[in-house]
Amino acid sequence: MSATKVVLKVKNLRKWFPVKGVFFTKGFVKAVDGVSFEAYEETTLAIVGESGCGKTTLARLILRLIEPDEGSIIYNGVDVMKLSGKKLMEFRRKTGIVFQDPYSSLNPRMTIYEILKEPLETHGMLKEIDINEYLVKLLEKVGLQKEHLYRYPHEFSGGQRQRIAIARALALSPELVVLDEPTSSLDVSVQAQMLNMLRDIQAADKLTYIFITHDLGIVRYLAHYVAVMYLGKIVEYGPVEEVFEKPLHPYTKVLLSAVPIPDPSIARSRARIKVIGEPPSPLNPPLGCRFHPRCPYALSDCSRREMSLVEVEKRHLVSCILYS
Amino acid sequence: MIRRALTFIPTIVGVLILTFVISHVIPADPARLWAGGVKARPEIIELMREKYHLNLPIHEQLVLYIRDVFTGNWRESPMTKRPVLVDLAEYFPATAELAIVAGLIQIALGIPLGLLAALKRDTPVDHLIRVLALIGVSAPAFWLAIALQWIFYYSLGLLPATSRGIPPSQTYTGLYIFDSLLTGDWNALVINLRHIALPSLTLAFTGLGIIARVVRNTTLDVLSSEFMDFAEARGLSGAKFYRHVVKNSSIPIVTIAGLEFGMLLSGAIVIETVFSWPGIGLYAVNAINSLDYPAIMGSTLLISLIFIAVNFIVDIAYAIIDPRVRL
Amino acid sequence: MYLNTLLEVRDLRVYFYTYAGVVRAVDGVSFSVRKGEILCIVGETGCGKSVMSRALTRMVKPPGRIVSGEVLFDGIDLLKLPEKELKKIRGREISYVYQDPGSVLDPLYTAGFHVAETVLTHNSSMKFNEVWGKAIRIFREVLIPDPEAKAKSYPHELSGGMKQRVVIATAIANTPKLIIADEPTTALDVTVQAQVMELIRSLKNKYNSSVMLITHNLGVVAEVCDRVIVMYAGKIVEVALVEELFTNPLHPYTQGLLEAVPNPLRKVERLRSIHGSVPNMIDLPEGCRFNPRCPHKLQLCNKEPELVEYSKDHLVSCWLYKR
Amino acid sequence: MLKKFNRVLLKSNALRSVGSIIYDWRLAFEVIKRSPLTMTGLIIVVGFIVLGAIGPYIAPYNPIEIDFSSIALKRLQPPSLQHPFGTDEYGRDLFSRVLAGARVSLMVSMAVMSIAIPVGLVLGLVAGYYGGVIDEIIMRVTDVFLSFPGLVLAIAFSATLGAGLFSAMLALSIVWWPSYVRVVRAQVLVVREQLFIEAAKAMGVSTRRILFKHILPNSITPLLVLVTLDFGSVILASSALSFIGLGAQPPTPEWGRLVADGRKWFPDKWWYSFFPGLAILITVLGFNILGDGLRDILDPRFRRRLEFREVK
Repeated sequence: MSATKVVLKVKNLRKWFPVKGVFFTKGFVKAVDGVSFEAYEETTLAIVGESGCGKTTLARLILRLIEPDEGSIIYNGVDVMKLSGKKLMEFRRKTGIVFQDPYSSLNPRMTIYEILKEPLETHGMLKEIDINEYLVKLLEKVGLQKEHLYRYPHEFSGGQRQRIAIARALALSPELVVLDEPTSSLDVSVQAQMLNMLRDIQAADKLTYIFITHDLGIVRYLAHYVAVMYLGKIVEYGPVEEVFEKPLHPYTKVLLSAVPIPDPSIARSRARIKVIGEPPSPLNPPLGCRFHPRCPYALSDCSRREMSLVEVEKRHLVSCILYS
Repeated sequence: MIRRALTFIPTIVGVLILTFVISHVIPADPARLWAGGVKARPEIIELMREKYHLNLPIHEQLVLYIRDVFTGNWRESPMTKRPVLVDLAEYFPATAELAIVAGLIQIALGIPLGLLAALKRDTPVDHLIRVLALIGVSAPAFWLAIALQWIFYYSLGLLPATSRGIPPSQTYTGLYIFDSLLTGDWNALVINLRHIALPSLTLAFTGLGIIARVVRNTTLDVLSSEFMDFAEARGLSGAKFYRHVVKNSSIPIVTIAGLEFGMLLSGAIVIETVFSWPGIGLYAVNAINSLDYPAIMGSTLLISLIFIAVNFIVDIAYAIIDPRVRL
Repeated sequence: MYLNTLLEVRDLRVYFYTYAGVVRAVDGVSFSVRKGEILCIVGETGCGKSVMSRALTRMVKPPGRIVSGEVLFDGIDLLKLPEKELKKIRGREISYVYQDPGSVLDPLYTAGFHVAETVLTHNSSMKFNEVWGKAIRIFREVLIPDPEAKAKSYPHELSGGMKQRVVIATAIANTPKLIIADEPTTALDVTVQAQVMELIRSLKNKYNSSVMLITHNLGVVAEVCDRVIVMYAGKIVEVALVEELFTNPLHPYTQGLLEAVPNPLRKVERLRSIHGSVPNMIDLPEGCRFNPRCPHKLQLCNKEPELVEYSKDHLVSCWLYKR
Repeated sequence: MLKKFNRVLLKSNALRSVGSIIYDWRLAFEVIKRSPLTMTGLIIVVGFIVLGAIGPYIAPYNPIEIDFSSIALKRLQPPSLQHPFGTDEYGRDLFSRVLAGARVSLMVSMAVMSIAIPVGLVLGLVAGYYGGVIDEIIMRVTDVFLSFPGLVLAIAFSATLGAGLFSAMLALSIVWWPSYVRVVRAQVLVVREQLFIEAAKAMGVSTRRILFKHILPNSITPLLVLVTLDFGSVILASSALSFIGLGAQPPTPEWGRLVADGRKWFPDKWWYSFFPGLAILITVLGFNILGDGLRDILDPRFRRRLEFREVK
């Protein structure tokens, strides 16, 4: 990994959603609860975890689509939380996002032309470019053609819609793109096309990706760094090869051993770490280490002490009592 | 459940404020209106001001109004020269009886028709029920009332066209049919049933279609749901299978029933005038024609309080059926 | 028919008649399920695998119609059986597990009621409290903690994994000969997915049932299956034992599929993807349905290939292997 | 039949394609054409609007003026070729009066809608999009209005405002807006959660543009059904007001009023009440049939079938 420049630095980010009762707030969903990490230039950081672990909330926090309760987001040395007006627009121009569901991420009342034109219009870039030529190039980049410009989203298949969403995210030539499960609603064969395309675009445009997913296979294929989330916290962070070859946190180990492997010779011979129960609700997460009720290696102290991320090896951090 | 009831308090307060606003703020000078309009003598207007506290600032009037509503002082009706609440107590049972009978007819006919339409989906039976339903909601009730009078009274002479029948030898609730049953006064029962037949049928017909449509659509939705698919996959049949359909479709039906009751109350106002049915509707319409504002507002308030109460009951019923809803 | 064959499907066709045209969702599918095996049906969305599984007990609703075929179960053709007899087979001899446990349980009835009801339907002589006791025993069997309390819970009070265990409990309630599991773990998290798959496998062994597992996840196929059927656009393109399929895939579609899945335990330089997308089911390509996307397309491919035996237990439908 | 197809089509995932509205109006019209019932509704509605526009001009007799010279001769005549709906007690041609009545009804419902829709749209948009305290206040007030059966509240308002067409319009408008707030808000809540809104935010699109370019166009489709049905309901309600003596006053040829006037001569002169009432029934039925048909077309299950087209 040659690139070492930190593009994005997230420190102690917290977002709790209040749950309303009839009269009072009943409690909080601790969606993101003290998350810190770094993303490096021209690399892909994967954020991986099961449903309800807060990864999607995190994606929105990074781009300031929702306001955090606490913490800071430093983008290229600038605190995003302090931005407003023109500076915030500048940040918006340099970032893009692609969502999971290609069916609801495109306004059904707008043609592809209008959808792709909107970001350019918003940032007053129409004067600088020949819009038609620009959009055709943009479409070609994501594997679509000119004649698709004047159609409506419902005329496209899921995979094609996702290409349009990617084109929209790339329209302003951003530096950082957040990809929130962009392939999880697609079929395997289409997913592979999409992953390859994303990788090629990253190389060509020198992009930094933050890739939210629950699919460990995709992480291994596409990412350079990975952050493993469990119930609103990052339990392990590090270079992908290292984390997958030598997982440190029990949860990472459990996850890797539970994931089905598309190869019968490996699938049936490997040792399995059994885990009990299901991820508890983020509404009332367990005290101490949040994984301890399910952890096969739990110690008595785990329910009392909440661990923070500790650097065990270079850029490989883990939050577990076993490594403190 | 108590908490649920408490959430209705702001609504009731709002309803009181709204009726207050209608009766006190909108007419240029209510005192003059109540004193007899343009030609009223100044001293009477003054007297009216005094009597209805119109000389006080508006917020104090509101407080007094709300206090009065709760203490049972619903003002006096210039038309009948009696307290409005006394009048309403006299007229209300007739309306309640009419609405209840109409509601029962709607349920007794609407649910089977809806089920029939659902089971015979896209057949002529279904289309016929759909068209009947549409005619029901589209027909002006007062016109329908006149048409029924024409057919059953003037042409066929089968049923009486106006008034309410007779009270049985002993009245307990003021609902004549119910009281006749209680006292075993069969003669009165027959007379009362004959009298209520036309108004209640007219009233029922207007909402019948809506009930049938809701039943049809919810039944179809439940039938196409995944859990019914799974019920089939488990081999369920007959009563075991339809138990799921019935219970699940009852949820939207209960919800619509509350709204439907409001429509029955509205409809009653218009229909009572055609059938000279001595209920709140007739009372209110007479009040309108003699510009009797306390009576108009009293009737409005009573009807809306009943409507709120019915919706509260619907909420409870809903929670009983559906375990996902907490009271 | 093999001696150990439980179910044999011959030339099954299920078409949907729509305004847009006829959707040939399942178009001439023949295969058999053997006793005690886990048979996987794998394919992408819309390949007809779900429709096919429901057609086995005639659970296809209009505008879908079973056009032709035979489904021989214990020598009886289910497609010709009167509805009344068929109802006795559904849920008793052949039971289903559906994909989304959140929507297959009736929200207004308790978890235990679903199981009890399924038992009672097929054993009308039993009393309700007997059945309830049995339901709790089955709950224990599918490893639901605190079964007495959970049986009295409503579906919305249970987690996704718990709900799927309840669904599995209804499926095994009458010790069926065949369990058809349609994407049983797709809606679940990875860690829970592994638990549920493990449960299905152990139950199958215990009751010596057969399992027909429908999935799009090749990982799941590799983990649990004995034999695999690959479907594409309403047709079977390949049938093989699981090791054979992964080591020696014959059909270009199977080959493409296997190389398109990223493996979390092995770094690959570049995924191979199949270009294009799944065809429109109303307007299918002529001949082999895969031919517009196939890297090895031949002249012959405009004619429809048959599913033929390539080696023992390995069938393929492709002109490349024409003898 | 269409619905049935759809339901199952949905189950086969290949055909899955989710949108939230009809985008292609030609397609919608194609569907209306396939359903004879909906087409009938459309024809009645269009006919009613045309009559409302030109009714008074094509009426064979003056609908309002009384010809005092021939009252005795012409009054209360049964339907004939000359007077298809008969005449009233002043000798006026009832056919002409009913024709002219179309304009009154059209005016009332247009007036009510032109107040209720904008108010409902604005408040619903604001309440749904911003949420929080603003939403709470708007919805509480809306709830209060909805705690009265609609017609009852309209009668109360109308009675205090004094009888007359204008006060009836005002009263009905006051009663009608809350349901629009509800519907718009509910739809905005759905649309607000759609990812394309979030995508727009991420690009820095202004709130105003999000509201008017993204949320509004996607929120008004369900309103279309409601407006169609409500056009009929307003006609029904205003005729009821007129019938009980509020609303339109003589000599305005309002249908409900005509029925009430005719009642004085009932049952002998049956035509007097019959034809105006029939006019109400047919008009309202037209709107209801059309609205019902539109609802079917906009039904998600139905919609998806329409959308099934793949781009090659």
